[in-house]
Amino acid sequence: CAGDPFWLPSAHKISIQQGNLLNEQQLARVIVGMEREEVRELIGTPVVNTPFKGNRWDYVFTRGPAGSAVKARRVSIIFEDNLVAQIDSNQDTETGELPEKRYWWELIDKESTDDTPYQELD
Amino acid sequence: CATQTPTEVGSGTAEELYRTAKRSLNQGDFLTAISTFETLGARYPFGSYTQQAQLDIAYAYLKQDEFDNAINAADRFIKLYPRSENIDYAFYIKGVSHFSRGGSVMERIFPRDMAKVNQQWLRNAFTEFDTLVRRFPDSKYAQDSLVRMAYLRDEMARHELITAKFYYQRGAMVAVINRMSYLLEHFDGSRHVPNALALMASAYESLGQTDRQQDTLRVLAATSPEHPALEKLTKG
Amino acid sequence: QEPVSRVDGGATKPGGFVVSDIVIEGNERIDLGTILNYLPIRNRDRFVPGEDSARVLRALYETGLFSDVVVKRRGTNILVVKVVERPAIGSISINGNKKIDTEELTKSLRQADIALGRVYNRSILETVERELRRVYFSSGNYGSEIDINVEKLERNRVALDITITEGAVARIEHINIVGNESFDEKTLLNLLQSSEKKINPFSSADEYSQVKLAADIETLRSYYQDRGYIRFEVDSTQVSISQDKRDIFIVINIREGERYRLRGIELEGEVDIPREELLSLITVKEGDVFARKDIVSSSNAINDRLGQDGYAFADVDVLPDINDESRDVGLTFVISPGKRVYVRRITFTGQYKTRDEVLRREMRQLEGSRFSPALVNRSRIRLQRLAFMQGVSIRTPRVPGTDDQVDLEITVQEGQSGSFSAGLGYGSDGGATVNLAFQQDNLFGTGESLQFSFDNSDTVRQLSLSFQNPYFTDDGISRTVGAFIRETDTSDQDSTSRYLASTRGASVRFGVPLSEFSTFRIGLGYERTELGTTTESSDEVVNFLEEEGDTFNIYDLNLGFTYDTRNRTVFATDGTAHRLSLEAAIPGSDYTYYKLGYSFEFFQALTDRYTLSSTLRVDSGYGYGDFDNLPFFNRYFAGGVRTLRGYDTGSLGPRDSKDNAAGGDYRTLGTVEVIFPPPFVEEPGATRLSLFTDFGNVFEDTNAFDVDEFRGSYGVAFVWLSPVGPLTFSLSNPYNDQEGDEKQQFQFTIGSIF
Amino acid sequence: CASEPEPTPPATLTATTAEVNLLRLWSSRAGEAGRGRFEPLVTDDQVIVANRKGKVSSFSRETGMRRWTRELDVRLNSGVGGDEDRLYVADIDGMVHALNSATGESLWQAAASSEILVPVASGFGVAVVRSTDGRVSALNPEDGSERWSVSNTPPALTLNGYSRPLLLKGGVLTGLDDGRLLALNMSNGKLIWETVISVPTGRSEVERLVDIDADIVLDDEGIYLANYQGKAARIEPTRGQVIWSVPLSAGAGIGLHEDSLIVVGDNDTVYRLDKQTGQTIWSNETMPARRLSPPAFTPAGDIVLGDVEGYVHVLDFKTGKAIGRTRLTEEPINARPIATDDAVIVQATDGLVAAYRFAR
Repeated sequence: CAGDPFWLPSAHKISIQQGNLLNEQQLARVIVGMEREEVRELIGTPVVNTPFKGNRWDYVFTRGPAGSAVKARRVSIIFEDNLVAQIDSNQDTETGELPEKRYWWELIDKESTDDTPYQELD
Repeated sequence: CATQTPTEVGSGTAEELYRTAKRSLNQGDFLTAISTFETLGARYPFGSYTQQAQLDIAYAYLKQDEFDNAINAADRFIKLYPRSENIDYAFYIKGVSHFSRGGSVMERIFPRDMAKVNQQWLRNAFTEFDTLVRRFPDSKYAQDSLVRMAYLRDEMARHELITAKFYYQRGAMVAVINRMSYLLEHFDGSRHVPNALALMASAYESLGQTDRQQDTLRVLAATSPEHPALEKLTKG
Repeated sequence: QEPVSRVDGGATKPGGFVVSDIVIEGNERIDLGTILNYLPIRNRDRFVPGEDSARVLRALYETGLFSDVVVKRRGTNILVVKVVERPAIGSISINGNKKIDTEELTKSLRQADIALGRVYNRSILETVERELRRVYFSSGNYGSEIDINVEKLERNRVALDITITEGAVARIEHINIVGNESFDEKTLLNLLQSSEKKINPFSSADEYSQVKLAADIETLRSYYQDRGYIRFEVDSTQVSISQDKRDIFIVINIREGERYRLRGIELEGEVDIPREELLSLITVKEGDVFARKDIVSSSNAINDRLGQDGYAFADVDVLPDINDESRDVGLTFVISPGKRVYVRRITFTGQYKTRDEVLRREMRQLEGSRFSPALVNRSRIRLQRLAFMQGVSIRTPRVPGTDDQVDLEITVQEGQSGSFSAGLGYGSDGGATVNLAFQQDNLFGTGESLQFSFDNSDTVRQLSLSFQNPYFTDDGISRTVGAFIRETDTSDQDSTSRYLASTRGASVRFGVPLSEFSTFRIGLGYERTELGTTTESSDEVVNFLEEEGDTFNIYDLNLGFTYDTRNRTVFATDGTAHRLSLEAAIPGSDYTYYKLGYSFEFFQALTDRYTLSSTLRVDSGYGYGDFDNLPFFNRYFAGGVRTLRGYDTGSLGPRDSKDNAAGGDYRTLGTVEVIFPPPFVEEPGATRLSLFTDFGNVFEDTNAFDVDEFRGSYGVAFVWLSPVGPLTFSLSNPYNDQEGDEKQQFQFTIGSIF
Repeated sequence: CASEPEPTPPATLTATTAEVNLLRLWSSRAGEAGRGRFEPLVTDDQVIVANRKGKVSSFSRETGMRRWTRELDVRLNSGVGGDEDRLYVADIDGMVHALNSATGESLWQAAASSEILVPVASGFGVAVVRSTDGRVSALNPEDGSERWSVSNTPPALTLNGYSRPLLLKGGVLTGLDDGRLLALNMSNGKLIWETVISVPTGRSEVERLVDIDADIVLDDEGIYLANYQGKAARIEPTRGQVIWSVPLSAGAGIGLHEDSLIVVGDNDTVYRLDKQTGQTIWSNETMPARRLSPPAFTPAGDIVLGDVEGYVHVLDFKTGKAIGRTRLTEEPINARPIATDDAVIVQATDGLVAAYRFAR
């Protein structure tokens, strides 16, 4: 469906909050050499479930009205054989842009198979 | 649907009752068939005709689009006759009932978009067909069940993709990433994986995690090299 | 040859024998296949008498199908299993039961595994009697007698014939509370669910039940503990029955103890919400009388506050430190926030037609986001407000393997989303009506709604079509497009001024959500009206048409603002709704006027059955340019089932020269009503009764407004949202009507209200 | 809804051979008594009665003239207990009030642990109170202070009402609602012996009712009692052995006269049992559902009973036949008539008290 008609006042956008809310003291207590379980005890499980890199946990936090530029803060904890090896964060620089639309994604809705492959019940 | 009331059937041996019921079943008078089969069950609770009748009840309900009753009848058959040789047919009826639930007479004109309906039905149907194929690999319904399972798996994957797109439009990027890793984890090899990877890459990009984005795009390049989203992959 | 239990036969080598064939004898109903299924022995197995036969016996007895089993060996290696089947229950007949119907009794018997086809044995008799007696005792029939006789039927089946003499229901004759000093017996007795003999035969409050007595004791305990008596104790209760088993006597012995006050309040537990803010949530303070309910509400308030910050699994316990000499209590609120919790996945189930996205877009709680009970509750209300939604329930199971992630499982129950009604109706508004309406609020599950209706009554013939898409844009801007053709002929509408009009129009309207509760509306429309007069038309109408001509093209712009916090759009029980609207015929129209309207609706649940609701509506219209009031065919009217019940449709307000109601430019209307589901109805679902009072009137214009000109009525109304469409019946009695008002006590409409 | 089945109406009375006619000496009003056990207390010259609203009145035994009344505004459910020097009245909030037996002036008050439904048993220098929660306590008659108190937990469902403690030399007998008979030491409340009259059997709470509600009676040879849905029995007083017991379900109560035990069954059948053996000598089944009162005996030994329609019946001791009848009032008589050497005093639930003499 079309974007917002220009002459209408912009509709109220619900505020979107994503990811882990970490407070500074808890974060400060995570130090190199800690076990994975200890980290989970201290600052909880990362909400972002990354499929590939198992040895890195990303704690991402975003807040902002729906569909606008995403202000994301990130803290990543890199593990080597189950111990915390490195902690790096984007030093709270707020990065990220407006989510763009791609032409390929228009197909996502339409891709249902038209022919029903199964035969009707006898 | 058929509104005539089921006609009462007099006494008679198990076999006679079964035959009259079978006749009304074939004539499509499902209500009478069901009520005659049930009288047979009450009068001869443990005969072999009753066993077959229980299965026919399930089939009759299914043809009436009464999916819940069909499933209950099939369940009762599976519980009562665990070792009967046509138990695979019972699982098949359960699977097809879940599969076609929600479908209605409008189905021919407006085919249901299975990725947008109640996903619980798809999961239930998938489990029934899966049980059938695993326990009775050489049943004559196994082949059709496999075809239906592939179709269900594809629709369930597409449901994840559509929901991820819903969250992407609203800027909930973590939700997008989680939905797409769920798809990659559960529906590996489905034809929707490339689009899932592309969407995930855009989500990472919006979150400012370019390293994750590049990792994802590299995986996408490996699986479908011409995907349009690859133009964002910085070479080298 | 070692002794073989129940296995007799020839010499056996110590190792038993290999079974070549199994023969079953004595089975009548149970067929061979089923018995073979249960046997733990197959052909070509080695059968060792002694423990193998014991295994066979146990397997067969466990099925409960056989009263006797004998295992024999025939020849060298044929195993013979001789069985005697237990009879099956062929028929169950229950008679003599009046209070509880047979179907209910059969259901509880089936729960005790007694039903047609089940195996019958002696213990069944006892189970039946115990089960039926339990049902009757739980409803107070202590004097009931149950006797069962068993007859043999052919093919080894039995018939159970159960006769019940229900006897009288034991009613509570007297409740005596012993040991109450601070509160008199009467106030305490009123708190209890069980009460002494009632004259009203329907009430079951005077029927004794242990569950009710236990609940009553808890009520007494909390009544006392809410008024300072922390040491309150119920020593014992005695229940006795009269010899004729008709009267029950209850004695409750209590020890009040002393009245305690609060000593000090402390807060413990490490949480990153400022202490002062939490302390401010505690409503009790030092010196107050100890009141359990205030303490509980304070701890709930803290719990909710923690929930808002995502601590969904926080809990707050209150530790009292009681000092009996000084008779005071120190309280410590111990807060354990538990982990901050996040939502991983949200799934919908239970829907038959609605698409997943139509439900998901109403959610305020998102995936991958902090769990907020407030947002989840707001989402439930938004889902509930969907016209086609009947019930919504939300579960939050933990995600296995984590202690700070949950999923949201939302089960929805769709209601009657569409109706295709074709009917002959009689509405007191327009006399006999033919109504053909097709309405679908959830078109193919997309949440869009389509209304098409053709109405033909003796005053109005109308064909209208409208289509609404609530989510024209992702963020919920709605668009409604509609068109209609209407022929009006008020000639035999006895109370309003006479004219003929045929109008054609179309409109488009947008609704823009400005915040969670407020929406801005803007719409454009075009109407073309052709007018005519009849012999009855009043002079005002006749010379109006001479001056202005008889066709009017009107382009109208309408703007609106609504602030709506009701928890449901239909049968709301909580919340308010304000609506401000402006409808203006913009310059270039043949008749330039504008109408301002304000309406206020208020709902408040008095109890879980009764809801108080009041509405206030003020409409005022003005002409502009070279007109100074509203066109006669577009004025406000009052009276009739939609505006002011008890008066004939549109019959109030200023009169025209033919002494018919001409309508006016200014109208104020109000209603106050108490809405409740009809009594004696199990699932009121889509029906409501209401006691109402309507008041208001229509005036020539604002300065003709005069409160003592108000008309009022009171009465009872019944609303039923039937599959055919909403039916409203109202019986009302006007109270300050003047002569000349046409009263209409009984009014109703069949078909949709729009 | 289903209409309640009506209670079975009292049996109509058959004509009797009026061998005995009852002459009413006097009758007077004591105020509405209601359902409770309002037995009159008869001393050598006074008849003392109480009513529901706490009004205690004393009438002269000969003339029925009112001597004094005292208004205690408490709710009573039982009659006056007492002996020569003190009267006791117990209310349903568990307060025991002691009054001076000559003037009715109140002496002291003491609180029991729960509602009291039977008169206080006094004698041998102690006042024994039995309350609904199964507790038996002994009070000092001087000031009401508690000497000892024993608690028993009644079963989940009991028959309304319970038996009145019976005092005998050195011991207190009390019948419990679970079918046990206790003998307690008078001075310290210790258990002397305990006998199980009948064990609760059956599946439902109603079938398991075995309350000992009827008053216990004794003579120098033994103790006699009968319980509901249980037995009539004779018990040896020193060690509580059951000498004989016959299956029988007791209704209002029992009485002892010469060599026999008169028992009113729960179906209003009157039995005469031989007190040595328990054999049934005769039984009178002519008055079912008339809710007969516990029996008393005329000077001549005939049996006197009240009933639900306010009739006073006289049965012949030898044959059990009804030999006399008169009607005192329309309201039920459920309290035991009290026999004196020359008359019998009856109190009805509407508070009417009357004295009768019997002329053969």
